[in-house]
Amino acid sequence: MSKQDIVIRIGGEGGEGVISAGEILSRAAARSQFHFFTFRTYPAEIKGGLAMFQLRISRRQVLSHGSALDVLMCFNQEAFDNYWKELKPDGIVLYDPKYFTPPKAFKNKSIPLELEQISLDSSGTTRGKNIVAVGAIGEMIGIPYDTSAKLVEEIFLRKGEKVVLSNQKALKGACEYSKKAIQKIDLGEPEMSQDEHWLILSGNEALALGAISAGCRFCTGYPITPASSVLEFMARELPGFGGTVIQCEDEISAIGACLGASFAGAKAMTPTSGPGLALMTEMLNLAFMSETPIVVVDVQRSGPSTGMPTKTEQGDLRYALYGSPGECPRVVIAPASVRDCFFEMIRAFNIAEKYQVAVLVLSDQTLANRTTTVKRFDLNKIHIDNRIQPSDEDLKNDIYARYKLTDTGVSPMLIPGDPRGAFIATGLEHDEYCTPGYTPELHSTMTLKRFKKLDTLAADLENGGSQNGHYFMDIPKGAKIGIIAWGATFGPIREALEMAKETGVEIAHLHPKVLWPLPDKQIKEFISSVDKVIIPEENYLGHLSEVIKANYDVKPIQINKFEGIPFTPEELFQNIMEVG
Amino acid sequence: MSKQDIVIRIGGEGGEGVISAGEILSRAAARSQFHFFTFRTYPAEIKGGLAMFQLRISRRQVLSHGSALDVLMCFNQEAFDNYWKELKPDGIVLYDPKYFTPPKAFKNKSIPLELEQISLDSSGTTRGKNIVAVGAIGEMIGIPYDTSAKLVEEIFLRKGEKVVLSNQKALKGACEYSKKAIQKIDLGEPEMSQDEHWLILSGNEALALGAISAGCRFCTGYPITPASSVLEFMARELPGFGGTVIQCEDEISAIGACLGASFAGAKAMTPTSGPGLALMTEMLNLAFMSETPIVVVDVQRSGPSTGMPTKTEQGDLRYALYGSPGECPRVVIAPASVRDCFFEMIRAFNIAEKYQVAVLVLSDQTLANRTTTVKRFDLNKIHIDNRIQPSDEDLKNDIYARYKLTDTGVSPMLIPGDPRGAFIATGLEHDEYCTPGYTPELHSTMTLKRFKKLDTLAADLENGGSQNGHYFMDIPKGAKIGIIAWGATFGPIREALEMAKETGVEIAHLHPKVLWPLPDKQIKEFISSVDKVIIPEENYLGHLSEVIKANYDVKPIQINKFEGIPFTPEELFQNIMEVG
Amino acid sequence: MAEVEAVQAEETRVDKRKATEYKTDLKPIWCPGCGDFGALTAFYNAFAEVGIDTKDVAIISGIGCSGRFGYFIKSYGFHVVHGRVLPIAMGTKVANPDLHVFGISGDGDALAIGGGHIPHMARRNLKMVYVILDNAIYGLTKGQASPTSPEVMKTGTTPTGGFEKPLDPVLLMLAYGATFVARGYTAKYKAVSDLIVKAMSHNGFAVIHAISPCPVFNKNVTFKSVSQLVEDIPEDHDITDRMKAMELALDKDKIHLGLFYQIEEPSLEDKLGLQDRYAMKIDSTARMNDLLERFQ
Amino acid sequence: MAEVEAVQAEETRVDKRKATEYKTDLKPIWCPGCGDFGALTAFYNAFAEVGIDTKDVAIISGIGCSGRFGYFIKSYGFHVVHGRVLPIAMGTKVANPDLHVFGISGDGDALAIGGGHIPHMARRNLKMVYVILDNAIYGLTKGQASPTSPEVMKTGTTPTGGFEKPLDPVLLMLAYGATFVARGYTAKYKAVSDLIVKAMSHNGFAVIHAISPCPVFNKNVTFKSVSQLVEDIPEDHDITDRMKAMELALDKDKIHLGLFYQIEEPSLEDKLGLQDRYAMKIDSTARMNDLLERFQ
Ligand SMILES: Cc1ncc(C[n+]2csc(CCOP(=O)(O)OP(=O)(O)O)c2C)c(N)n1
Ligand SMILES: Cc1ncc(C[n+]2csc(CCOP(=O)(O)OP(=O)(O)O)c2C)c(N)n1
Ligand code: SF4
Ligand code: SF4
Ligand SMILES: [Mg+2]
Ligand SMILES: [Mg+2]
Repeated sequence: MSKQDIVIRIGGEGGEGVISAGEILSRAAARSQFHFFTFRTYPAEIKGGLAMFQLRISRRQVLSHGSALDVLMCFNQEAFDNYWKELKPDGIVLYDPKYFTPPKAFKNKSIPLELEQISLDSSGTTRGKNIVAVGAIGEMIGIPYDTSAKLVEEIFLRKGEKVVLSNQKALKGACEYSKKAIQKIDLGEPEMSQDEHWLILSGNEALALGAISAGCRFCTGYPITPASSVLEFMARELPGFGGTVIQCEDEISAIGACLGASFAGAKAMTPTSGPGLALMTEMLNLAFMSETPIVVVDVQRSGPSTGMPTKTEQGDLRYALYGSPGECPRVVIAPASVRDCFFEMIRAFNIAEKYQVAVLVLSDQTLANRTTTVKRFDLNKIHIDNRIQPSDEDLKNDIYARYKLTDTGVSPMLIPGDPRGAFIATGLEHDEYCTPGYTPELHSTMTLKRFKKLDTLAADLENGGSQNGHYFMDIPKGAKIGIIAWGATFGPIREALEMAKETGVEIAHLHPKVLWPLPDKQIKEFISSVDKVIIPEENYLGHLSEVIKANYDVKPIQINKFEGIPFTPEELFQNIMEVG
Repeated sequence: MSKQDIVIRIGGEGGEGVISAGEILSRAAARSQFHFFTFRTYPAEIKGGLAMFQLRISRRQVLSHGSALDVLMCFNQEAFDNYWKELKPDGIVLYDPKYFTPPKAFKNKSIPLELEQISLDSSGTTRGKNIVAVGAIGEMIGIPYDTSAKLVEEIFLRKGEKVVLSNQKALKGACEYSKKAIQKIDLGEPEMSQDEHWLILSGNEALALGAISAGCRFCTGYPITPASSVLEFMARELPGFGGTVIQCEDEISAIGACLGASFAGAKAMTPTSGPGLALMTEMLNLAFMSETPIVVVDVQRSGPSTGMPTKTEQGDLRYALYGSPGECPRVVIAPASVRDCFFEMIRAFNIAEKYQVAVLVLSDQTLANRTTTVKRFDLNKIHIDNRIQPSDEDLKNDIYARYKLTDTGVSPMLIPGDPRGAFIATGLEHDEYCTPGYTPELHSTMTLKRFKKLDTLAADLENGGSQNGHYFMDIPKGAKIGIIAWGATFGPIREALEMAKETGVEIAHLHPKVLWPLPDKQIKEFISSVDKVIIPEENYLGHLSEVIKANYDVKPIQINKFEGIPFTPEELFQNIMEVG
Repeated sequence: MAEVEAVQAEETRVDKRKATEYKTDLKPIWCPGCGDFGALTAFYNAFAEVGIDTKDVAIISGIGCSGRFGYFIKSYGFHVVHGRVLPIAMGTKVANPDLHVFGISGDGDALAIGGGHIPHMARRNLKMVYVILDNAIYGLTKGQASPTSPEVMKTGTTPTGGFEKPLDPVLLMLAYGATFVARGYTAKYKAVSDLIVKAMSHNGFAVIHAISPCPVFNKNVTFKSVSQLVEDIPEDHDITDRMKAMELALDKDKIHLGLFYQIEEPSLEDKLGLQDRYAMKIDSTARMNDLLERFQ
Repeated sequence: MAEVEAVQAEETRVDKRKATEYKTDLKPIWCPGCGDFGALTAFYNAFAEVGIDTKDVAIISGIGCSGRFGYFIKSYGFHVVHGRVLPIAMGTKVANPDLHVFGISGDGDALAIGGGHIPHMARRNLKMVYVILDNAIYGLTKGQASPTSPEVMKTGTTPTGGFEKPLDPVLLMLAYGATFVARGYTAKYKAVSDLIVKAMSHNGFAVIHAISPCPVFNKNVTFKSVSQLVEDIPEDHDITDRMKAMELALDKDKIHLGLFYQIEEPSLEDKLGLQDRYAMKIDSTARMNDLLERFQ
């Protein structure tokens, strides 16, 4: 059988090796010149509960975790019960007859794969159960045994030679069995050349790497799913770059410490998720009022309140844009892909530092945890902005105007320790020299100054002041329908539009990455070039829809999914064709 | 001279008796069958700095503090320097020559009033300085000496007979002097009948009285300007009604305690302002998710961050409507007058309890501190809603569905201690029986349930389910321009539209008091009946404008004032005529 | 000796109801071997011994593995947000003083994000029982350092070991002026149960620091390591001696178990006169009319 | 005796700079007679004695009358939001360890809304000086009860007297494990100045609880009432004896002034190796390229 790509899902009890099987399989695939894209859900409980790892593999680069399943590997009955409905008509089930066998009435092809038995037979222990899954599926899609065996060696080496060998034996056994029992699927020839460099990254890893590359040297946080792994990554790696990471007593302290560090001259960030972000509200206001640069990463999860910590949602956009008592805009950026996570973090720091504002980066649970192949970043091409410091001219007469009124709204910012002056940053209304003041004139002057910075930023973005596109826009000829969307729905949308194209329908697509300030010119152009605008979002209310309606003359059609799981391309395609 | 109304401003050093003079004068006026309306600004510093009390007095009910000044009483030079520009062409200045004398070039009529000297001459001490101001101005506008003298007695009685007498002497001296030196102003005959009952209330007092009347029996808070006086009022009065008030360690604790109390069956509220509200963000989400009724009062002040604590701003509306990570609407109510503060608090509790939601009540610094004459409330006409409790039917089979799916979205709510059942309120996603659950179906079902309540509320409001109007609407014949506005700008707008009417221009006015859910039908009707919509707001961004644009097909013209002080009717009139 | 007595007490103890009566149908979702099971058993037993009515119990629990507690006990409850057990418990109890209110927090919930509330609850001396289930780790978020983690411990956020001295909850409670301060160990759930029973009859804020190891994420603080360090508080300890209690808490060699400190002081309910206040028959409308007079 | 010595010390003390050099042009906005004036003078004097360069000072202050501190001292500063002095001070110091970082809070700022941060700062032992200006009232919001208000005190929010026991900041700091704990009284500003000087040379988290009466809103805790209760810590007090320090703090009859406790422990900077870390010459691009290898 030959296919463009293949969607494999492994399901079973959390802790049974489902996730590790998926991870090994995906790395083996990448080393065999496949592209891949993963999607996983963790059980919400501490131990146990259903865990699932989905892996889409192709020779081309894939942008989503796919729609229906080609292969469903069930470690147990629960996995089958929950997932069989998502199989393609020609999708197959692999199952371990020791644990369960699909019912007679089940029509799809089902192939027994005795995970424990094969492991036992070939390696003398049942512990290689998940490796058997790796071997059998790998063989089926053409991952060479040697590649997987090498990987197994790397992974298990720290557990000793014996464990490596035993696992390799299980792998071998699985390959042999697969050859006999499971039909191969031909995915075609590699497009990825051997000497291209591809990274395997999750969204959270890319965010952290981006932050470090942007010059972030101070990171604090309070653990929270699904953002903890950013903090943990930084804790491992930042000290090596001369930076510091501290787990704080709560999120208020975490963002406070970042403001302090930024005041002292460091580039600082804190990763969190909804409940933690809620606690940062007052400090985000202080950042704006005191004009202290800071980057806050919000890995969105399903809310409100504690909600569903391990599920996804695009539910924090309204908060990001408007969530502050008093008038205090935030710059909001939403990466659309794992690759974006890296580059948008750099943009976030550049903007924060250059305009002395708080930047909120909105990722989400799926983007955070998915892994995919990403072309290796060329670090030499990265442009870094730093905050402007006062010139000696600015400091003559021995008075330094920290909040100097300028054409751009941005005032030169001295760094404590600099002998040329001193100042007191403040959250009170103040004049250019930091002195608190409450006259009508002063408040309106300073309000205008603070908002001026946002205008300057919008203009700079417009004029290409930033290294790479702050939006994605594609208006194919003849497109009557246009999609506007944000964040991690990018991939599924691109693939849904491919499907539409295959049925002969061209659809335009605008995907702002900087969500505030919005790419005003492009949105106007986009809206006027299509008849209908559709805004699909993974939330109930339609946050982006609301923003677009408030700012532009259009009545978008909303497609909303609020189930805690992401859109599939197929489902989006169906929905778009229906409403479009 | 005869006038419809008169605007008097007293200015001087904070602590010098400026505020107390104004307060005594206004009470004396009310007892003399005058209506009045006050406006005050406090110095931002702890002691000292410029304080100002403005008093508008009339025989008719007045809705704002007025525009230009008829009388400016200066206790010192600073008051003159800051305020003389606001005098009417025929406005007069009263000044104490001991402290300063207006410059020769100053054209308005200036009358010396030797505050300290008159006090000394008539009472033997200079301490009656502020009473002299009361007497002189009172005489000028026709407040009988006896009325003021009686009031002085009541106020100073607890300081002893001697103090009363001495102050009455100062008062007498001032009246005598005024008769000779200051021209009387005739404000016409009383419209207020002797047996009508009028209260003198500030917005914060009315809020507290409304809360108690609504059945609030638990109130917590953390002091913050300009909301502290609500908490302090409750601390004094609530115990007498069998309720409890606790000052908490912070605003998180304050709102948390309210949620606990509400869970336990009490009607609970917490008053705060911007910085405190920011800290309540996470708990507001918990209220929504766990469906726990609560009322939060936000007395808005000028932000962002610590900003200008003693100044006003309509700057928290965006936060109130959208300020929550995750999808978690809040019901938002903004009283438009002191009288509204009372009735809208009752509405707030009724809605909170009936729909089991968080209700945010947005007042502001001017509304909080202004005092005015308010027709006495008829307590017998107040309608109170309580939360629905499960019937025995609901509890049969020994299982109680706390989050039961119903047509209205509202589920009967058992009160802990009730022997008929038990439940665990939760901030996690859950099924009808409170059990945590994370399936796509469950999350979408429960999301719809929670939002359903808002729809039910909107429909109930529409159908007059509430006792008094949740909006004010006036569409005079021939009106081409319509004003939509919210909160404390109501009075100045009404008076500005009076002015417009006098010039022959009829202008429509819609003033929703419940801001979420919006009065949908009325807004549509209003928009379609005028050519132009103008939205004046005391903020920079135009919060209501944004909401209206996002939800309706109209492009309002914005009038924004962001100076920390409220609109005057005159200024609004000018602005409206300009843009209209 | 002490042990023999405990066993005897156990035997002579008359449980007013069956422990199983307090079990809900929900199976605890904790990992096998989790220390929190012991705490749960202790609660069932304590409730049975007191014979408390489920309707009179309100359990306020925070976020964490420990925070799931409420779902497994038949009672009223509120599963709140991270770190806010105490404010919500306060509101619950003040609004309805007839309830027996229990707060359950993890070490992170109580001492990190929630740490600011404890001193104030201690000052108020509200009658309630607060149990801190201390596994010296963040369990639910899969293993980061907590305020009670040993300084050297390597965790997700301290990959090369920590750099903050641990806090001792018992010492803190004593400094805050809590009127009932005890420590238990969930492996010894009978003793924990006894402490809960005692705490329930205390007229004020009763805190039980319950060591409750997490075998999954904490490899430093384990049942084995803790068992070697615990020791019952000497029988002759004067529980009204605050300095002595602090000394025991500061003991570097041993983890003392039992009741460190208990004194009688008026509870918040007493101080506010809540029982009288709520018993008052008030004609609110008449009273409000009187109040309005003052504004005329 | 002690006093004589103090005077002598005063006389022989050589100030490296003039106190007035640290004054800004802004006139303090405090009420006449406010205790905070004494604290300000103490700071000017301490800075002069140490001869510190204004550029090396960062003053992080909270919201309250006391929070205005920073505007009156020539230095870098951050006037932050209510209760968050310590987190922001931590960030400032860690990011720039060369700065001398001072935190200034009122009693409400420190112990009510900000109370959750203190134990953790103590655990970290970051080198900084934290001064709590305690007037036992909320000054800026015009007179509500604070965590240190005497229980009986009538305030705006406790019209018939309070119902919460006051906290003792010194006892708390000792329980938290702070490595330098002192108490001053701003009426005795010279002693406060000496404590500041000492605190500045302490390698860790140094806390000074400074009693600083508010003559306007606090009629219970006044210069008069405090002056009658204060007493210097006995000279023979062993400042490394934590139990003894706690005993002094718990003394009901006297308010002890001076250094209660000081021990040497590695500071956060030491533990994180910050000086070394920041001194490293790192080729970030090369290092990032290495790191990326791991993801191939
Ligand atoms: C405001 C907020 N921040 C962070 C989290 C994520 N979170 C959930 S549980 C937890 C800590 C768990 O540790 P602990 O309180 O010790 O409980 P345990 O799981 O160990 O019983 C954290 C940080 C959250 N739910 N809310
Ligand atoms: C989040 C928040 N809540 C409340 C306030 C209002 N507020 C300003 S100062 C203050 C307390 C002042 O007391 P304290 O900290 O003791 O300082 P003092 O004025 O007595 O020096 C409060 C509650 C605020 N600014 N921010
Ligand atoms: S992770 Fe640890 S604390 Fe949580 S349930 Fe498992 S064993 Fe218990
Ligand atoms: S109110 Fe009190 S603390 Fe504040 S400045 Fe005045 S005297 Fe000082
Ligand atoms: Mg824990
Ligand atoms: Mg204070």
